[in-house]
Amino acid sequence: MFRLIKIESSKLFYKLKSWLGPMLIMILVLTAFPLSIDISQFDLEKFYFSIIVVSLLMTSFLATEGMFEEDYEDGSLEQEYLVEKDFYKVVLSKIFVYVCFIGVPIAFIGAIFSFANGVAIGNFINVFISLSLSNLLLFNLFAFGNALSINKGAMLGILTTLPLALPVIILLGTAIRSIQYGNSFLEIISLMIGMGFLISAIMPLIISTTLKTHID
Amino acid sequence: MFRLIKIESSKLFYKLKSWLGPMLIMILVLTAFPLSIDISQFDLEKFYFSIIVVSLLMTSFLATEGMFEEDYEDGSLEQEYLVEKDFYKVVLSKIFVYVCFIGVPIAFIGAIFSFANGVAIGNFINVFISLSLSNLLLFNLFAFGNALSINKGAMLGILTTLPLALPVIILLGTAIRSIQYGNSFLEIISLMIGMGFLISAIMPLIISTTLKTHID
Amino acid sequence: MISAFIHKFSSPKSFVQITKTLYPLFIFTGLSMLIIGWTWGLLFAPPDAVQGNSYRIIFLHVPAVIFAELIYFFMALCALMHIVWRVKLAAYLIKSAAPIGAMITFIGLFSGSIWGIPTWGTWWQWDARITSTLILFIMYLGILTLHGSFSNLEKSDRLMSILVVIGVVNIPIIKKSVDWWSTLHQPASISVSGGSSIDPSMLYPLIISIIGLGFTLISLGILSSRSYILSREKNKKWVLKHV
Amino acid sequence: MKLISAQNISYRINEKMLFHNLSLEVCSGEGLHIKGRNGSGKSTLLKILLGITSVSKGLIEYKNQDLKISYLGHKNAIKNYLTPAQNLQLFFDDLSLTNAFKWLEKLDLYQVQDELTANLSFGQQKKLALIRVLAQSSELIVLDEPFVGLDKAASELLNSFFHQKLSEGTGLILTSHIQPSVECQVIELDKTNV
Amino acid sequence: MKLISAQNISYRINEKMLFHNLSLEVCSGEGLHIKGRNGSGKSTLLKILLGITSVSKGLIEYKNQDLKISYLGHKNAIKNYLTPAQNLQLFFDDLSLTNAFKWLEKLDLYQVQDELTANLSFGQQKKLALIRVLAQSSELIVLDEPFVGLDKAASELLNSFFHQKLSEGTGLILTSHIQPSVECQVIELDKTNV
Ligand code: HEM
Ligand SMILES: Nc1ncnc2c1ncn2[C@@H]1O[C@H](COP(=O)(O)OP(=O)(O)OP(=O)(O)O)[C@@H](O)[C@H]1O
Ligand SMILES: Nc1ncnc2c1ncn2[C@@H]1O[C@H](COP(=O)(O)OP(=O)(O)OP(=O)(O)O)[C@@H](O)[C@H]1O
Ligand SMILES: [Mg+2]
Ligand SMILES: [Mg+2]
Repeated sequence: MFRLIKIESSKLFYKLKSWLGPMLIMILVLTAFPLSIDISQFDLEKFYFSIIVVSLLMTSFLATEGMFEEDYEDGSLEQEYLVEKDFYKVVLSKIFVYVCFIGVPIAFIGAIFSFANGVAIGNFINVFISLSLSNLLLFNLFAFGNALSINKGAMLGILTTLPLALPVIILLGTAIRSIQYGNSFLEIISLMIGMGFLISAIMPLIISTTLKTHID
Repeated sequence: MFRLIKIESSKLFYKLKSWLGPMLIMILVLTAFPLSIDISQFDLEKFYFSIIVVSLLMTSFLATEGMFEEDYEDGSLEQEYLVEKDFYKVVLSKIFVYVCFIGVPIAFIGAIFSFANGVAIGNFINVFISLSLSNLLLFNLFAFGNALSINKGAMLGILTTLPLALPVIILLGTAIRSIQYGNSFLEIISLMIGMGFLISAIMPLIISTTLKTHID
Repeated sequence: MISAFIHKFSSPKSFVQITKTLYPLFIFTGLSMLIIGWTWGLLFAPPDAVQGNSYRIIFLHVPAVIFAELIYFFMALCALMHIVWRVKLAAYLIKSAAPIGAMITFIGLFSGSIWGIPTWGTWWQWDARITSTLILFIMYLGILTLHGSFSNLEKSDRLMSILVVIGVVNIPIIKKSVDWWSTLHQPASISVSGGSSIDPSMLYPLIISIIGLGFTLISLGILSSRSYILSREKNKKWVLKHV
Repeated sequence: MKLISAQNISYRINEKMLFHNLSLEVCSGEGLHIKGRNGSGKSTLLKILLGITSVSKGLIEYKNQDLKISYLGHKNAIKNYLTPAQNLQLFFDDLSLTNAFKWLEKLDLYQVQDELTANLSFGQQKKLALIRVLAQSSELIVLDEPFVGLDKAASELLNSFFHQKLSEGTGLILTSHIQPSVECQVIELDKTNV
Repeated sequence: MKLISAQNISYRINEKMLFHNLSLEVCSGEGLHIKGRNGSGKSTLLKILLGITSVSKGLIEYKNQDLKISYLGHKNAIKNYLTPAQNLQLFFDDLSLTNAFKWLEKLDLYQVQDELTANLSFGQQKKLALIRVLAQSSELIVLDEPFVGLDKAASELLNSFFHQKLSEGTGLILTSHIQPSVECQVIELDKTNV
């Protein structure tokens, strides 16, 4: 497991495009938004969060693009299978690395920006945590989509996993509103943590079955 | 030229993921946005457009991902060079096809959604045109970024082209505000058309030089 | 042990034989109950106090959306069977149930939209239940298109099952969305545990049409799965004998 | 000692039968050369023997469950945005890394070890990929057309590697349109076709 | 008739000299076989002759500016998300398409023409890529290791294709670690190395 995490993180590290791209685009969007519309500070406060939500959704989609594709195409996946006899750990560590090195930084950028724009409702930690958790959920989901449509012709991964992102978005929206109005945040965050655990345990299983089917 | 357009469009057609993905994510975001926040209809009207702008930015980034990479990696680029002795036409037709089959539909989706949500400021055609034009600009820009960082390690493409997207966004923002308040729309749209022509002529030249350098 | 049992009773061959005898019974029950339920509901049930006659679309809308979910649920069960025990028949059933599910979901969406015009004043709202029903519809479409993108049929059977299982999270969302978010849509008006908030004169025809639609859909499913099985197993000896 | 054996295996893809009732057996110190036309199912057979692809019918048995197999298929399984040295660091743990670097030298890749792998020549990339097999200690070596793109020196090196491994008691299964210089059992896949 | 000639070309990449003062000449009906170790610069030389890569020093001359060259490198330049038939439609215009399909049949790919190319075997993919060269009428054929992965039948077909083309007056330049059966001038790249 440690070996896999090391491998995955060094692969990711050298693919600057994969991790820097999503972060840069997150920054760009959060910068561009106030520029693109002519609004007073008061209004911005109210809506900045939904922009963050939307950017989160897109950057996590972007970040997971080609997550398994490369390993599938160059044959590394088969090699890993021979060593591990299973993809569960491979998938788990890959998602872990991606969430740690892309997902969490993006959430951090989101939180920072919201504060820099004076949208300092609730406290920083709460915002950061809920963004990170929804990134965890989204990464798992989109990783599955990517695994499904490992070959270029297949759209089905996107077609079917994108809609499933809606509940996550709705949840995040609720969490943010609860931060905003200060009610039942703990409840929602524990729901998200629960879902996070559940999905992080189950999704890799499903993804690994999918990958196995693909190399079969 | 016609041959190239035919080739590019049939390649794109079979890569469902590349063209359906951006559209679906556009739809998803525009759907998710009203769900993710708890807003009254009045406020939505004011902000829906900026969501459209942001989604436009991201989907065009997504759509141009790997635009030239595939052809470079599988050797098609070299073959095209042997036939054409130059990449100008290749690049031009590729961008044309991408704008027509991804950019314009996305703009259309954006326009439709803004109207379906009752954000019917100005008329449909104006909104659609300004969205399409900014997509044209963005696609050219991001295509350049993609050509620059054709090999995975390179971040340079993103670093240099993402900031260039900001002016486009600001321009689009101005266009939309002018639609909204009914002033000087023609002026801005003709500015955009002018820029569109200029960029569509010059960018492919720059991109083809970049590609030539890569296969050298 | 279990898997041996399952495999014995899930051979495509015995499925085709058993359903052949059951089919007339199902189609007869289904159609006759549908006719009874709909004529009762549309012609004889009293008009609603608030909505007048427009409420009568309930006899189409509610059965349709209920089966939109149930069919998906059924597919998810099949998918589990296929993943765990590699039951081939299960994959065939999913494949042939999907178009029916898509159709009935579409009817549900469509009838709901039509109903929305007089009652909500709009045919579409991005509210949670409606959106999640739309997602269900998209899932059906995704499952339908799946076979197109893989040339290896067994592979795509397995991927399809995985996909179906994942999508099942959508079902509780549809079901519970009216409770979780305050929305336009009606909360549950029929409940098994009693305390239905609907008048018996409307409830009975509704229940009859629900059951009727159920049997009709089952017989449709039998038809489509039989032809699908025959086409997939066309090189087997028993099929040649059968045809 | 039997390392791997297959009994009456068949493989069908959609309705196409690739091979039917094939049986084979590889003992330690023995080589097996799988021959056949393009598309006759050699690579598929290898993947079946490795347990990656599952057979339609038949049985595969291994000496024991965790038989150490090293494999290289048509795909190189190297990352071309890394350098050869970095690639080796991905493949190997610290123990076998020194051995791997020795092979890098033997295969004449030492002076390009810090180049991007994408810039290496076709044969150099193949050689790099082969190190994964060459520098690993395993009981069974499975190779899919290992000679493709190699020059004379490298082919000879590979052949002598086979000799040595076979004499050490390692099993060897390979497919190739080029005859290896070691003695092997031969299976012709076309013959078993229906 | 001279199709292509190179005079005293040198190629240096970073500070590494790949070849130095190399001269060659291919006339119509003549073959040229470029040999050399892995990484000696064969593929690079081909790309230089094609005009894709530019030389550091020296001069390349063509019979005329629009000499028709067909080329296949190490990379197949096929789209693996399309079927073979669709790939051919991309390569060829309607006129030469029938000829291309004839080659599809000759190369035993006819029954897989509607499979996804990604599912084809390594050799089948190579054969499909070769059709690009085989079915095109050109004055000069440039091939980089065309025999890689091909079975006996396909290699023989390719060799007889070379024979025929040479007798028709087409020029041929190829690199290969496998000896083609046609008579060729030979250039050894290692010798010219410094
Ligand atoms: C496109 C619009 C609509 C969609 C997608 C939709 C969807 C659904 C769904 C998914 C159910 C779930 C039934 C269940 O399993 O509990 C349902 C039930 C129901 N719908 Fe709709 N609906 C729509 C519009 C409407 C409208 C306009 C009305 C009437 C004002 C309506 C009235 C009802 C009623 C009365 C039920 C039964 C509730 C129950 O007993 O649980 N629907 N609908
Ligand atoms: N999904 C699929 N659908 C149909 N046929 C398939 C599929 N996948 C593989 N095949 C066929 O199965 C065969 C697999 O061949 P395989 O790769 O094992 O050949 P090979 O003997 O290794 O050939 P080569 O010498 O070219 O490497 C090919 O004929 C291919 O067309
Ligand atoms: N960007 C680069 N930086 C440094 N060296 C490079 C670069 N690009 C190519 N090379 C070197 O130039 C040589 C190019 O070899 P080329 O591909 O022409 O070899 P080849 O003779 O075709 O070998 P093979 O038989 O393996 O195909 C290699 O040694 C490679 O390491
Ligand atoms: Mg093979
Ligand atoms: Mg070469």
